[in-house]
Amino acid sequence: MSEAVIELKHITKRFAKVLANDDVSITVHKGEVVALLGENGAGKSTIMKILYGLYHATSGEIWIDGKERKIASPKEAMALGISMIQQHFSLVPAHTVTENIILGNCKGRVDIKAKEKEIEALAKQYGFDVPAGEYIKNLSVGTQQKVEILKALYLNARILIMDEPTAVLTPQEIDTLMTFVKNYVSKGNSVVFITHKMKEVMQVSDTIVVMRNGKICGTVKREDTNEKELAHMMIGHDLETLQAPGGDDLEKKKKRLIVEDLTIQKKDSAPVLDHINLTVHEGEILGIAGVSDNGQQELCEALYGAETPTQGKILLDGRDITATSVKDRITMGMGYTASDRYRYGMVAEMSLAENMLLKASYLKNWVSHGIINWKKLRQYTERQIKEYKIKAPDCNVTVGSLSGGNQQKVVVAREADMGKSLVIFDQPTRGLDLGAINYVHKTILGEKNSGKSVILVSTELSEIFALSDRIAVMYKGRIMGIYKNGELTTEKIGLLMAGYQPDKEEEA
Amino acid sequence: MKQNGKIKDFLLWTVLAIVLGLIVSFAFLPLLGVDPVDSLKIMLTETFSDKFTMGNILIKTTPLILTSLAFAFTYKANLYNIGAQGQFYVGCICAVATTLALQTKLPGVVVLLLAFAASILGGGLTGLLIGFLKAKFNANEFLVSMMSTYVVQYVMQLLLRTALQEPKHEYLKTAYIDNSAWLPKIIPGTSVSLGIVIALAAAIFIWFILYHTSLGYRVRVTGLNQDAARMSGISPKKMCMTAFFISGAIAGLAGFTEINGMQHMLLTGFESDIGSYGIGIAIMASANPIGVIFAALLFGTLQVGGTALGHSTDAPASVIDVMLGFVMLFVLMSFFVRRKLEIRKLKHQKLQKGEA
Amino acid sequence: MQVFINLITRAFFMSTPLILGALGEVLAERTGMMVTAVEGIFLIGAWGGFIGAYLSGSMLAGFLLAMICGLLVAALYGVTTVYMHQHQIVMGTAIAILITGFCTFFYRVIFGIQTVPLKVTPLSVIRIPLLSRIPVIGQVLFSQNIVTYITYLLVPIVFFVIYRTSLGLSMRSCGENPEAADAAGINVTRTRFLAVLVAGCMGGVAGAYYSLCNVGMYTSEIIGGRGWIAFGICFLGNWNPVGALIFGIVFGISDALGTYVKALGNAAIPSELFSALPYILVIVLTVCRKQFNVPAKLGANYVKED
Amino acid sequence: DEPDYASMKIVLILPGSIDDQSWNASNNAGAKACDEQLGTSIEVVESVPVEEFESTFTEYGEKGYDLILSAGSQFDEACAAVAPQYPDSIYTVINGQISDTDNMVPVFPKEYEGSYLAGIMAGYATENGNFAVMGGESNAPMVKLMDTYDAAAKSVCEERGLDFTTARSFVNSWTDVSATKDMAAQMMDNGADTVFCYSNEGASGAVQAAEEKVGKFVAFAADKNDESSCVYGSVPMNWANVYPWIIQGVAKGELKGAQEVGVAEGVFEAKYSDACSDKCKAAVDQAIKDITDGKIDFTQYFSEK
Ligand SMILES: Nc1ncnc2c1ncn2[C@@H]1O[C@H](COP(=O)(O)OP(=O)(O)OP(=O)(O)O)[C@@H](O)[C@H]1O
Ligand SMILES: Nc1ncnc2c1ncn2[C@@H]1O[C@H](COP(=O)(O)OP(=O)(O)OP(=O)(O)O)[C@@H](O)[C@H]1O
Ligand SMILES: [Mg+2]
Ligand SMILES: [Mg+2]
Repeated sequence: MSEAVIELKHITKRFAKVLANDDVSITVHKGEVVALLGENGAGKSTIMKILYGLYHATSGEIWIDGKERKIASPKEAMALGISMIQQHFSLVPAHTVTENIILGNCKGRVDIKAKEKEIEALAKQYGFDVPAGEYIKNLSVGTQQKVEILKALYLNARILIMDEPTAVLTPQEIDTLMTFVKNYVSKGNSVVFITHKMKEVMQVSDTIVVMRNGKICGTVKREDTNEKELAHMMIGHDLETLQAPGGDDLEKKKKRLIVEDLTIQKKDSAPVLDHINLTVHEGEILGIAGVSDNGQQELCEALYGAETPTQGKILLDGRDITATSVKDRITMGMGYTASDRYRYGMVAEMSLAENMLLKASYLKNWVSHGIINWKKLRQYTERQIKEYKIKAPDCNVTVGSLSGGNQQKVVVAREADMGKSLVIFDQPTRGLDLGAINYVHKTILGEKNSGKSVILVSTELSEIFALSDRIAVMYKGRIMGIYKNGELTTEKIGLLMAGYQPDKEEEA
Repeated sequence: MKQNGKIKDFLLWTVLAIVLGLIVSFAFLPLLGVDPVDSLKIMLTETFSDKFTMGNILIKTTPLILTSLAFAFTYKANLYNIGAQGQFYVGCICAVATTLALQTKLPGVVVLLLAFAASILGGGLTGLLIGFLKAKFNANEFLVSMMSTYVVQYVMQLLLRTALQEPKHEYLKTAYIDNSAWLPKIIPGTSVSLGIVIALAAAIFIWFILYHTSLGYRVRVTGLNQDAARMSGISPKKMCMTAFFISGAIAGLAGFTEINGMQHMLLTGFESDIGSYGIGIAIMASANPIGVIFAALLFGTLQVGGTALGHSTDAPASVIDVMLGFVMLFVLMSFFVRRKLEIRKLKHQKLQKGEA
Repeated sequence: MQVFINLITRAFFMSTPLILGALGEVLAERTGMMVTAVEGIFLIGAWGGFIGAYLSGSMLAGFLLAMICGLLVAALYGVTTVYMHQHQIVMGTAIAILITGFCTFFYRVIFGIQTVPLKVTPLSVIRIPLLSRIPVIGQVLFSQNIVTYITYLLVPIVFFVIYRTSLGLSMRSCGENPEAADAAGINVTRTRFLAVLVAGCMGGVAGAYYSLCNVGMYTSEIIGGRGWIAFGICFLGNWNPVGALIFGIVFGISDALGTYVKALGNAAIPSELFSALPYILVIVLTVCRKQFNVPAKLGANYVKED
Repeated sequence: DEPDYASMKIVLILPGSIDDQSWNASNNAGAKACDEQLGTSIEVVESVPVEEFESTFTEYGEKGYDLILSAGSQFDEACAAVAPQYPDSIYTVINGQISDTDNMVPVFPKEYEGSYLAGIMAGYATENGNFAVMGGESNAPMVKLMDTYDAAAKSVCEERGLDFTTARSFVNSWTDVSATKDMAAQMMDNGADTVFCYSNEGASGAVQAAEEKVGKFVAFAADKNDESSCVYGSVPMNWANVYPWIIQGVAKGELKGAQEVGVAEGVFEAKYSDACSDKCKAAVDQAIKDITDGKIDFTQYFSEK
């Protein structure tokens, strides 16, 4: 093996309330991809932030190129050739691509035009298609991710830390990224790659480090392991296998939700929803596949009453609800987990119990005559904590203090309960670890089996295939077709997601 | 148990900060030839020697509770109503106008009730206007509420020169209101009126609204996360206006307790600092409506103490502001120090547990 | 005509401290720090400026002391907000109360009880050769005092710093996304603190403008809410130095117009409403202006738990 | 046999700061004059906010003070509310008028007499007959004193053959020097060459404007002759002449009921600058004599009767 560029030795990191890293030692060699694996809150981000100088270790040593170094700030890390792509984008939305990339790495007067040229050249060199003068807020998440990478490359980093870089990318974008990583290390650089996705780990890494509860619980070579073993190492037990969706006869079931000709088109722009027609039966999961930003969120919000359609009708149990508000739809028994749970689904500074009340503040569940029955609400919350195995000391801690996975569980628990007739799940497992994903999937199937209708929006094809009764594919605000699960091959769905209509093409 | 320790800690640090603030302010007194130790003694004896002066503490506290509740309520909704001063003035105007117009025509109790309602409504509508501008035009409420105070102040001057001026039309003030429309005094030997009870009730009322009603809950949700509120069927705009209305109403109520309970007329320059004091008080109490009562009491005591100091020694009147300023500064700093120490203690505990 | 020219000249004269204060505010707010201590900074600037100039007999010393006083108050504000994470609006209030008392107290400590106002000769006007002879414009723009010229010079400088230098980029990032700035190796707390200090210096000089350029004396009410107007101008100017310039002038003009109307002495015109004009104007303009590019993290302290 | 002034407990309550160079300062000077002339030791309480008037009156009533002085009409009603409860203390409101009970001895200065003198000075000061008359805020006594000022200035102008023009404005603040200066400057831009401004700290701003605009200033309530060469003359309120009179009267039990004081009692004095012409001085001196003799009917000048 080539020489070690990074050696983290016995790093311990204590936050006020948590022991995030407990005697963690990791070695990264030249030209190597180290995958860092572990469930939510295992301490992956923390250990890497220490390496990058964002946090400071409580104890332990960092050795770079065989010399002990103190890294007090990201500036010093950069000087050592270390660069990090944060788990949550650390771009300034109000600035341009170029401004973001040169941030912190330019001196004195800035000739923005010259810098833009420089950035464009750099992007071309790596085959990235990034508009250097565009504002970040106008870019898709995939492009933003590329900007993050360019930012690291701009510094001539030789050690690149990527914290869940694929969480928001499309399959194609992921492939591009993988190719990039392989190219990059082949030039003698090193990469630390944090992810929850086994497939990527097996695809790109040389060494795999698995963390649990702040400790390292295994370091293995890729060749010597498999996905199942890794999963076991990560969560400490095997995953339950889920019962595959049955070929229920939908014709016999009642139609719960009927969407007719639903369109949202702002003046002078392309429609975000383009004449959508679909039906969801009771006890059915309708999967909606598609590359992100193809109108899925607008569809969910239109169904939930948060967006006003410009045309079309929505019928719930035969009743026209097109003109009703979010409040009314909650009352009618709709549940909705938005894809951005942090923004739309919870109030981080409020307690678990208070978050359980979020959608029910106008309902009678825990409120009578405008007065909240805290006792009843707390009891309910404690029950939910138990039932969903939410990792929280009690119902009075703030949701913000939970790990991402547990936050998602809180939202899922609430919405599954709120949605008495229809639950809309938008990206319910984004960023979750395997155990949590498994749990959420079980919940979704459970809801379906209790007779509820479910709409499941996901960019993960495996998730769609694993849960849906029928699959609709969305492209540019249109439904490309609705198919029974099993009718679609991965190739065909891929084409549909890219806007091709394979059948029609054949006819033509 | 743990909660108790926290409260004890909080009290300890706050008292320490107050003492430190007083020491620093008194340290300046020798510059004007005033003996700080003597003046401290005088201040304490003068403040707590007789019932009347102690009553003054409650009188000072009354409007401070209300204006600080006004700030605290919107603060909980992540909104900033720093126009409590203006809303207070509107409350004053409404209370005094109602009282003067009706005092000869209706029985005292009825006049009081109407003045009460008018002050709440006046202050509330002023607040509502700010909330409306924010909701409808996305105007920065901090800026608008700040400016509204100045505007109200001049409008009040105009009214005091014209429509509301005392019958002799000599000075910028209203006539004295009739005895029948005064809030009854509740502690003999002092001038303490029912106003303090109203203020205490308002604090409890606000606490109840915030933490025990769905309305208060929705206000808090909106303050913390507007998007989540919208996705939960809560209209952020409506909540913003509601919060501002309630906040303004509470500040307006202070106008009622001050006019009908204490001053019995309205004049220019009346209680010109209670708005900004209210902000400080609210924060010292972490915007907790019940805590506000105690913080206001502290401010009231310092004000009365400072006044006694100014009256009985050669210390200038400006020493009150110096004192309040330093006390606020040190209390706010103590929040930081306390938190720092708490975190360090937690880490330390963990460390020992880890090693054990 | 001469009345009109005088009016505009005075408008420009009176807009100087507002623009200067607003420029400082723009710099600080771009990094995410609202300097809500602005009123206190103005006041102590007026106070320090007068004391310095009176005791030393030199205007320069006055302005220097004003700057130092502004700097110190800004430092107090910066330490408590940037480093101690206290709420910006609240801290501003506390400091305003403290400074009000402090200035009055120490004015008496230094000068004792005076029955005749202590005065210095206000800073004189510098007529710029040639330019000041241009009709109208010459009097309005080129017959002002040195502070006004410096202020106008500062507008393009601040603009350049904010939009054309790496420093400006770092500052703006601190106001938009401090986490990202931090990750990019920028010391967010230091950047914010320094910006507040600069705002303090500029605010101090702006305050001294009232005591040294306008009336040549100090009274405790000399600022009387004008710091907040500068604060509002920063908002209305969309956190842009040029915007601050434009709205500074707008306020100078509205102030001069208000004074003009009141000076007519027509009893039928309620003069109070014209006294309230600047404040009404801020409200109306805030309401009319829909699109604000407010720095995303304006007013939010950056707390990194480590 | 003189009363024992040294043992009298006296307090003077002021609404503003004693270094305001105007109303509060001149009243403070009155108290100091008593201390010197009579050997009293008057406590001075400054900057009492309006909401504390009643409690302050009560405080000193409780403490058994012999004489509780306060300076400002705004104290009138608060005093009326408290004084009856403490019949052993004498309450004197300078600028007050209410005297419901025996122990209330308000002393009202006839400011319109003083401003009449100022008006004569202004008449001689002006070169174009155009006057700027400013006040801190608009109230009835203010309007009256402006009326007599205008009347005096007008008659001098007529005598000198000048066209008389006057404008009157209110700053809406007693303390804002900047705003007062701006206003004065604007009024001078509008044509006035002689400024009168009754305000506290604000007045100095008007002086500044008069100086910069090369006009004249006639000071009222405070002696500003040394402040600037543009000050043509001053009519200060000299409480040092009145306070001892009040205290003596109270101590001897001679002073009863509402009092009015004016030029005759020496509250208003004329202070001439070097620029004052002899003609002006003579005219003012004559007016002082006429007023003292009661020859001038001021009510004829009041715009609001
Ligand atoms: N800034 C912080 N302050 C306090 N505690 C923190 C902080 N950051 C992380 N932690 C704690 O450290 C633990 C490890 O967090 P970390 O972010 O490293 O997890 P992770 O392995 O990256 O999880 P994920 O897979 O969800 O990204 C968490 O349980 C959390 O409680
Ligand atoms: N500033 C902070 N203060 C306290 N705790 C924090 C802070 N930032 C993060 N944490 C803690 O870090 C933990 C993990 O945070 P993080 O944002 O990495 O979520 P996550 O577990 O990685 O979820 P996800 O995978 O969905 O991103 C949480 O338990 C949270 O309490
Ligand atoms: Mg992480
Ligand atoms: Mg995470």
